[in-house]
Amino acid sequence: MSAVDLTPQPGTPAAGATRPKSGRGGFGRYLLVRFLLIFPTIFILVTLVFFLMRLTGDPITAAQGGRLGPAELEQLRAAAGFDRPVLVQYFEYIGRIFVLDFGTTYTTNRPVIEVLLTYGPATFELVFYSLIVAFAVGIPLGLRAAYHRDKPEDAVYRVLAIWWYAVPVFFAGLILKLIFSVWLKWFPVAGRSSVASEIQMQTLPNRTGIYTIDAILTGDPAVIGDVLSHVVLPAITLGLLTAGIFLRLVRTNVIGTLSTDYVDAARSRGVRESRLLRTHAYRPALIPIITVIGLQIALLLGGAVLTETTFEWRGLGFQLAEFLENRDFIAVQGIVALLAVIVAVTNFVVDIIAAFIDPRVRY
Amino acid sequence: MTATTPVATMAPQKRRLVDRLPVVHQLRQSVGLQRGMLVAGLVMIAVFVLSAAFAPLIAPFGFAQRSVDGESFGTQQPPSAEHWFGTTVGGYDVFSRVIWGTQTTLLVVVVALVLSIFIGVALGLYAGYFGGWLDRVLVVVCDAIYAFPSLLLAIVLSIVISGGQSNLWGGVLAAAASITVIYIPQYFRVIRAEVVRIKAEAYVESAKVLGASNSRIIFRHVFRNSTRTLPLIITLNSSEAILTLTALGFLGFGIEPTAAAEWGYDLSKAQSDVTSGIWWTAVFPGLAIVFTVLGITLVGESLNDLADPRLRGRRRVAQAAGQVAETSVVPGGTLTAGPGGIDGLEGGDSIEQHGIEVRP
Amino acid sequence: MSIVSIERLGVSFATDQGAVKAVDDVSLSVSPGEVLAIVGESGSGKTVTAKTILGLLPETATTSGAVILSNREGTREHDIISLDAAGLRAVRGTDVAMVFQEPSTALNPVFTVGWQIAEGLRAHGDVSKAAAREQAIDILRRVGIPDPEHRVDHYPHQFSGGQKQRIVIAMALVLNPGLIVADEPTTALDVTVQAEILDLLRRCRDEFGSAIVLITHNMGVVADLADRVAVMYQGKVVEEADARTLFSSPKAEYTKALLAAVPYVGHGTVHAAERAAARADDWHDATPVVQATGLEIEYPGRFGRAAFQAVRGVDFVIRPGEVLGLVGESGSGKTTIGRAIAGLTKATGGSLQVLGHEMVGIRERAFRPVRSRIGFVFQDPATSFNPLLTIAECVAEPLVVHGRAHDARAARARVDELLEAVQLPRAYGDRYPHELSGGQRQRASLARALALEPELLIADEPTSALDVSVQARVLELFAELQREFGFASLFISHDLAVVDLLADRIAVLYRGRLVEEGTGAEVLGAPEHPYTQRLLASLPVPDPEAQAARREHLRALKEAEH
Amino acid sequence: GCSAGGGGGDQGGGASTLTIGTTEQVTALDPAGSYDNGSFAVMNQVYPFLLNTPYGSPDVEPDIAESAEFTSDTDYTVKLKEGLKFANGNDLTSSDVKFTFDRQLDIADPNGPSSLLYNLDSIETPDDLTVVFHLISPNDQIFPQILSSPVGPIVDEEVFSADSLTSDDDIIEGKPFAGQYTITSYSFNELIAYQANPDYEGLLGPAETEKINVKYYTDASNLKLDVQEGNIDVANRTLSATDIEDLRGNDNVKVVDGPGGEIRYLVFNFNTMPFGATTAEADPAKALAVRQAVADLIDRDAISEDVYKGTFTPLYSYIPAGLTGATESLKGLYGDGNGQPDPDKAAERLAAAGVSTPLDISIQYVAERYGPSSSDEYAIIKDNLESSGLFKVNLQSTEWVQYSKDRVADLYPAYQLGWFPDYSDADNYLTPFFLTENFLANHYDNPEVNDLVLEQATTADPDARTALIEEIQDKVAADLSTIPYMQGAQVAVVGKDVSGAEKTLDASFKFRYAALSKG
Ligand SMILES: Nc1ncnc2c1ncn2[C@@H]1O[C@H](COP(=O)(O)OP(=O)(O)OP(=O)(O)O)[C@@H](O)[C@H]1O
Ligand SMILES: Nc1ncnc2c1ncn2[C@@H]1O[C@H](COP(=O)(O)OP(=O)(O)OP(=O)(O)O)[C@@H](O)[C@H]1O
Ligand SMILES: [Mg+2]
Ligand SMILES: [Mg+2]
Repeated sequence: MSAVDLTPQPGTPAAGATRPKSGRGGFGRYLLVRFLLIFPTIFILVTLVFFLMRLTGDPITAAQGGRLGPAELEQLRAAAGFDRPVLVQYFEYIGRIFVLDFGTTYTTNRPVIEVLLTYGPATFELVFYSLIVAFAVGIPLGLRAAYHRDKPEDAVYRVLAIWWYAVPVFFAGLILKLIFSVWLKWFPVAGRSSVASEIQMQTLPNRTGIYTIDAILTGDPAVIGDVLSHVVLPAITLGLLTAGIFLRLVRTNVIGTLSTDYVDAARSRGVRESRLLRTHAYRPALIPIITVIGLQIALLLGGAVLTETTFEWRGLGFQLAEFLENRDFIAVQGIVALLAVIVAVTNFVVDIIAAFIDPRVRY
Repeated sequence: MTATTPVATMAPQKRRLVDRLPVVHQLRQSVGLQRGMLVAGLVMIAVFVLSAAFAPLIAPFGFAQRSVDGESFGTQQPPSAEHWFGTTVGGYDVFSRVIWGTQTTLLVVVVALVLSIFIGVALGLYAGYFGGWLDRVLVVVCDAIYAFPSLLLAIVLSIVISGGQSNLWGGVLAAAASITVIYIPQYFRVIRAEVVRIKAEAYVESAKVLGASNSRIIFRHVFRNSTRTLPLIITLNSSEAILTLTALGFLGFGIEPTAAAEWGYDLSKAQSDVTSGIWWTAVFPGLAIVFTVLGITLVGESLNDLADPRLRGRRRVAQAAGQVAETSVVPGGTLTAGPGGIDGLEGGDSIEQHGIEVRP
Repeated sequence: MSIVSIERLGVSFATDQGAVKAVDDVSLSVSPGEVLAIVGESGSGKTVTAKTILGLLPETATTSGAVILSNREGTREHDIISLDAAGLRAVRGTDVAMVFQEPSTALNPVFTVGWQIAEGLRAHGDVSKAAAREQAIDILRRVGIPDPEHRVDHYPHQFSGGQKQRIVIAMALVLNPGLIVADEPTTALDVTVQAEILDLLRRCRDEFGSAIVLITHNMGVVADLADRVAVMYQGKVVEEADARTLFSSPKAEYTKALLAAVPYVGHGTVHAAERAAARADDWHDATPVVQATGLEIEYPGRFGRAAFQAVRGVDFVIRPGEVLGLVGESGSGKTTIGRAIAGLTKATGGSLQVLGHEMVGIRERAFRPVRSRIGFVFQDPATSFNPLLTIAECVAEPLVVHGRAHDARAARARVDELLEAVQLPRAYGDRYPHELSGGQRQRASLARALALEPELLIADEPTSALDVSVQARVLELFAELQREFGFASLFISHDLAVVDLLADRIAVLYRGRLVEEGTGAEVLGAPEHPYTQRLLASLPVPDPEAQAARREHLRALKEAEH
Repeated sequence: GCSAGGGGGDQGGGASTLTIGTTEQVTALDPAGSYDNGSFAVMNQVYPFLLNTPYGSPDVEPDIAESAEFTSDTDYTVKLKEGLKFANGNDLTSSDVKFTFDRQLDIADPNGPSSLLYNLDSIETPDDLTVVFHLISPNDQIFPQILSSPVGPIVDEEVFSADSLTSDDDIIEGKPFAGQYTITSYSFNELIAYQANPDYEGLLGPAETEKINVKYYTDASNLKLDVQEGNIDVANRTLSATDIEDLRGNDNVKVVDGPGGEIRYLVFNFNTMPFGATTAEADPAKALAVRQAVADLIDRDAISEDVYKGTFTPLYSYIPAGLTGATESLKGLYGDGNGQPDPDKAAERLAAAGVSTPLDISIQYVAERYGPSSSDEYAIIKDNLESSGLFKVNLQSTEWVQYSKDRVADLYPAYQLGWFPDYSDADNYLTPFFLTENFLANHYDNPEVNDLVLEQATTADPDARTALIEEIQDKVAADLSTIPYMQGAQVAVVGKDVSGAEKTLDASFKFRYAALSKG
């Protein structure tokens, strides 16, 4: 999870300081620079993780520490090459990264790429649906709160937003499960699909791992319904947390733009208040909002651990925690590298979206 | 009124004292609902801090106490006269642990904030002011850390820092330090951005023109002016620290229950209680978390709103004409302009005097 | 019949400091097709009065009195003050429209200008998209935007400042309202552009028949455009008169003072000649304090873009005790030169000698000792003071930095002297910058610049943020101090009249090049370069009759150019 | 109504399908690449074993073997049944058996169980049905047990790679199964669908239920809710004590208990414990008194009832009840002689040894490794020790990997460990612990015990061996290398209409899905 940044981070690309003001070519170049920045980001993260992980122990101790004596452990460690100097191991790893060989996990003996392909889609799907909830709830309520600022309605929304954010995810998830699964029996307790649907989807020749798509591929409405019903509670749990953040973000920024001269100018031309809010104030406010939302999405991808645990949603975050616990260096490094790519790419995409909203950048 | 009378020179200083106390000043400024929210938040924080300070007096039992006079409390006892909030699966008194939990939480928040502010601000000042390759490297590194899922970073760090140990200080330091590492980039970003902005301000340039040394410029001119956004971030990060601590507790990296009371730990231990109809072991620590985060966030949000003149609400003037003194005028041309006569008029940037400013 | 009539208007605001009364018992009226100018110093309530006409006051305002607004035909009347939201919306744009001061902030950056113009049309009736676009193109053409069919789809940032203001005016005109309220429509613009916008406004009245409420503090603009003038002071209208009458025989004390404070081009010539005469014979041979030869200054491009050359091959000298005035339009490189002399921006080519040091390629460390010999007065007095230090501490700063005093306390005696030298009571030293007025701050700024008794003072538009009357006081003070301390000075301004008052010689900068240099009499009396000529002609003089003549002259000049 | 959830139990063929939930995790399906309960649980269903434990007994008998016996001191000969086939149609011959164990030793994966083959020298296959294991040390009574342990699943040489681990996908594709079940659908740690293997003709008999689905959980409370709501039929390993207690009162489900092989014990480091060999005031007699005093004070009933609600039971010896040779050696020696704590006795002991009290002692436990209740467990132990006034306990918990490193680095004077057996024989609770070279590395060194442990492993006569095992327990109980105090029960929660769980919750500690049936 991350801080709720209501303030557009001045260091982020949308802030005027780092954004080229205008001029064709400048923007393309800027994007190129942003794109190239992905690589040092990955490199730094992987390096950081590499050394941090070596400080925390090794997978062999993690797995066998309760069964083997020190001598045997040492022997196994030597066999696995963990007794070599860390720098040697590091350069070896980096060397392999360069040829895009992310290695094989120690604990489950699966290629890291495969791990990413299995769990990435799960996280992606969860984040996707949560964002739908977050957007559907956060933005309209944020607009309403801005419009009714400092009225009781605004206060209600704001307290709600903070509340969503303050309740620990695992606790909120538990309560939702009790209400909607146990008492009302509307939704399943946890998991991504029922056993029957899972087995049916298993038979698909090329599974995507995104259950919604897989369910549609089976063409069985029961499976589709089943998969969707599994999405509801986790999406709401994670979605509301994010919605709280969006709500506050939209509110602050829209109130800001509502007091600008151009909104006053539009008002002086007789434009309706509701239209002022939805069009004249909202659109410009979107630029800083989008930037923070972009960061938020990136953080969601790696930060959904608690939701994933609570709802049996085996995604990257959960898996990463698991690998961490087992000190599976290779897997952790691989997943972190992927997350870094996702974060960097998201930021990159957000820049492009922001540019489309903000003509000052586009032209 | 002439400027040379003592009254005239005293007046601004008096206001200054109050102005300088960040929250008090904002409290005085606020009106209506905004004040209501700020006050509510402050009250909640006060309750939290007071509970922490007077935990030994408030809590009927120790946080690791399982029995009194050799008589065990019993586990998972429902709320009763002896145990207002019941007892936990470990046989502790829930009420006492909720109260003692404030101490742990406060400790973590304070340590985390102190560490991240010091380091983050120092780095931000340095990088923002001098720029250059170090700045670029720091920016990229901080962005990279930002991309790392913070909770997992906290886990790794808690392992590295305390060797996975969870006595009180080990646990507190691990949680705090891991939170620190996550927040340093944030403080860094914010301070750096402020510094970059302030560096271009005329008063810094004027100091440069005077030939002041870099360290003098940084400390005398840049530093204090670049900390305006801190109160807001501090509140945000306090909430985050609490939630991170909670999550660490949930994932098993919490603080050992006989070393300190910690809400997240209690809450995670109460998971299976809830599904078994034992609500009291989870609800109270859960509410304590929500209450505290709510309080801190309310204050943070209110400070944010109050700092921005556009977001700040003001008391309505009831009577339109007549009664109001004519303070509206700049006695422009005269050399002996009355004191305070032009407050807040020129340039529209009277926000300079407030604690923080956040431009949406 | 009047198109708007304001009766006993009072407006108060809720602020952090309590209630503030902005407008007190103001009554005014405007007839169809008339231009009413409202003048008065900053904060006197002009904008508030104007916004009341549109019912645009913020929620924190409370009003009393009445504002009766009629439509162009005079067929309906509304009291704006008591009108509900829907009613207000209906009259806004149709009966009255507004032109804002800063064209760049009055346009929504994320919508095309065509869309924004059409928005106003569509808010008041069923206009099809195509029809609205047609009308938008038409109005853009009529306010003089070239190639409107194409430009209608452009975004605000793709227009120049003057064009943006034309677009804002087009938006006001598109529904053909009976009244246009223009709040300082030209303050953000260069004089040359200002002249064009004033022309456009005049056409609005003549061709569209709109009445205009024009708010300004520039008496030249008033003289150029207004039929009638209302003078506001402290929230009240202190005088209302026909334009010519007002200029020829002002009645209110304040009006008189205001008119007297307005600088005229040519006033300084005599004074400069006196000073020149007083100089020693060998003065011309003294080593110049500043000497630029072929000076070039580049700003490095971002993200690998080409560097921007702000100053291209400029030559000038400033001799001891001499004031060089530097004028030119916005962005011509004036500030850049000033900063280069002070070592804030690197000079990248040619040569720049400052107090015997070559600035091209100089290192900060080598230059630092020289700094005590240079003073710098910044354009904006509000931002050039550290808001957390008292005035005394700020003024003591140079003394402390250069070891003349141990700390601010020790320097206090000298600070008090300095403050008194700039005619600020010493008690002001204990205040914080925001507790001073603009003029006071600018004086404190002077005191700080003079603290080390510099040989060279760079003043970058030191009065442009100030009101005319305050400006007059500061300029007077500057002149006095210059006489007393005898420093050489680079005085930067975009206002020819101001420079003329102070400078021994004037240099005109145009797009990074020095196009003309000479004494005030030479440059202003007989300008040679077409740009200087146009600049001079664009400057409206605060005298309606003279201004009418100058307007003709400017038109002739422009036609000659084409 | 809308509870499209979980189900499975009611879908897809009525009583012939059963859904099981578990929170265990699989690491790999390749027997050479995993050595953990979760993976072994799967292997037990699908791979054949030469020897296996029949329902209801801890002792091994031939499974897919016709016979298995020592043909000389160091030769253990196994004869396979005839006509064995893998589900993919490949023949299962002695060559597969040799391949299985050779590859274990060749690969020797750090995550694998190859260390269990410590006594295997080589394998000979005189014919298709005969396998001769040449052992290093003679008369190894443990070896038959080893063949039923995680290192024992027999794999198909045509599917598995000889020198590297085989991926799950290749295994699923290759169908090298010959246990009671085959896997028909596999998604890693989410769902495994089993289908009864009609060709299995081993010791355990055919499966009761045609199709079994196993759903993997990460969070025990979800498992609990699902079994309580009837979304799954069986919940096995590991529900929290609170959940189990709650479910005991639930009419929709039955809670089935069985003996468990899991034990919890407190280890003393003989070097660094108070008065240990490397401390400033080293004194073996005082150190022993300290250990004994601790043993006197631990209140096993309180832990069992308060913390585990009966899902763990008091353990008074090194070998858990249910295994051949288990005694209750500590019961008579410590406390009040009836398994209850006795502070006075502890005080006496310490006084007699001249230990001044209260004595500072540090105890470490590991946070999550042995379930979420460890902290409560140790809170009670701390309470027990401190309320006697004899000890001041500095209790700390440490994250597992660090813990594993620290404990063997002599950093912990006294610490918690748990043990889950590799095979259900008393030896597995003695050899690893009390030989001079043991995995605890706690510097316990009693040559007599060392010799006895080695001796029981090679004593062929069962009664003589049992006597030796009992003697070892008594001796160690006197030395107190460790203090065992808890024994886990196996608990499964099943739907009302599910039967068979009682049958498989036996001292083999293998949960066999084939025993379960519904309806
Ligand atoms: N929103 C507001 N809240 C509080 N006070 C305000 C507000 N708007 C204007 N005022 C006050 O009302 C008075 C008149 O302001 P107004 O903007 O009309 O001045 P002005 O004559 O237009 O000055 P300028 O020439 O600087 O634009 C000033 O004292 C100003 O501070
Ligand atoms: N830091 C900078 N980086 C790049 N370009 C700059 C920078 N500062 C100024 N410029 C450009 O250099 C040119 C000259 O700017 P300068 O500030 O000297 O103009 P000026 O004459 O002082 O204008 P004004 O009257 O508006 O103050 C302008 O085109 C400006 O955009
Ligand atoms: Mg104004
Ligand atoms: Mg300038």
